[in-house]
Amino acid sequence: MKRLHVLYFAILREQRGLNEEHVQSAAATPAALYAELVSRHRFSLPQDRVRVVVNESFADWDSAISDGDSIVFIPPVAGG
Amino acid sequence: MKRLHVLYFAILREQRGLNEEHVQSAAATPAALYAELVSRHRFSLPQDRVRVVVNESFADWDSAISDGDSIVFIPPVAGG
Amino acid sequence: MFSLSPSPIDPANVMERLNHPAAGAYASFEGWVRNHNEGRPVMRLEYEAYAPVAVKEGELILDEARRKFAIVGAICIHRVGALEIGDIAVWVGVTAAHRGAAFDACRYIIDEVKARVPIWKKEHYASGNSGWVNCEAPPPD
Amino acid sequence: MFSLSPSPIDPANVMERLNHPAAGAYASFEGWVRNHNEGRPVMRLEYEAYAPVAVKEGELILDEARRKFAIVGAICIHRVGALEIGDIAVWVGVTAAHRGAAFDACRYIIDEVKARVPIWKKEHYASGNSGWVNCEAPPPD
Repeated sequence: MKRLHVLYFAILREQRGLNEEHVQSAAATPAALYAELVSRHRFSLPQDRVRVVVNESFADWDSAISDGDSIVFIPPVAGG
Repeated sequence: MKRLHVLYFAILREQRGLNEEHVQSAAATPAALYAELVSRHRFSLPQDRVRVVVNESFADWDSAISDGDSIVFIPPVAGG
Repeated sequence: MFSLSPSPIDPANVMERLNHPAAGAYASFEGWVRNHNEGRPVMRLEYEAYAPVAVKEGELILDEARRKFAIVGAICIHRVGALEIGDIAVWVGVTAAHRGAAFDACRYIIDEVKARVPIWKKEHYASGNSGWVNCEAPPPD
Repeated sequence: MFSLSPSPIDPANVMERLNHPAAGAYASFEGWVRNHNEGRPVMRLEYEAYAPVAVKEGELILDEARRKFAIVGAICIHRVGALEIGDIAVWVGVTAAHRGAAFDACRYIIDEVKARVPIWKKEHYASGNSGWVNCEAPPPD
């Protein structure tokens, strides 16, 4: 099991009811972790509308994640 | 003979040494008038680099001009 | 320079940093909070950013603009927090020797910022409802 | 509204006239007096206009922009008289509901103003020479 630091923004923050949390997970990739969190928290956004940031850099959904990583799921942005 | 009011701007003003003058001419068109003035004052700009304004509206070189008209030859512009 | 601002943006003040004797063209863009969006009356809105990554991505976009276009300087500032109708949500200023590069870079920057920088907008409607723009409905096409 | 200004242009002041609750995008352009042109150091310059026709042609260009693009408002001001390095020679401000129209109209206006409005520029070079831009040499191509 890995201990992951997950931050939530915008609609995901509201749906989770938290800005951040530490998650214990066996997920090997951001995709696996997001699937786990979607099923646990009923997030409305499917993975194909979300990007993922690992340790403050955009990352592939199937990259490897490690114990202690900081993970942020990025809902569709709307700056400007 | 027509009495025409001619205004000069920019390089034409400097080459003529006047802001404006009244010109007596038999010229039937702006093109004829410009040719007359070029030969008289050695303007450096050929007609194909100049536009003409008659009575404060852009006009064709071969339009008819009338006694009392105000005529302005427009050197290449450089606003902005 | 890309930055996030919790207080109102003052373009007249910021653009002084772009003064340069070789700059002949200055193009700028401001996004203002409108009183409607897709037909719904909007009363106010909030911008939320993932700050460290927003700044990093914003700086990356400005670097890309400097590489792609012959510009002298470029700055972008995005508001965060609660905004009212008419407030400046985002400001982009670009200088160049010639206007083509200034316009092209300014547009590139705002297009990329809107598409890529992790900033979210929650609109509060006259109806009392609210929603995260782009997040609530299916994608537009 | 198109106007000629014998005194310095203050965009922050003028653009207040463009405020409108339906305007979500503001694009602007400023032409600044550069310290060089085509490789020659420039010390200062003069703009001369044929005022009644310059204003009429400028207004026509703004009308064209309003017909071609979905904009809310547009203003252009051009300086006349003696200018120093760094002065604003021309300012264009455009508002629209969306940024595409604001950028396109702003660029259309400055392009057309430069091509059509009877305003002339005399540059004074570091060498002591001076010249009317576009008037002295053969056309550029």
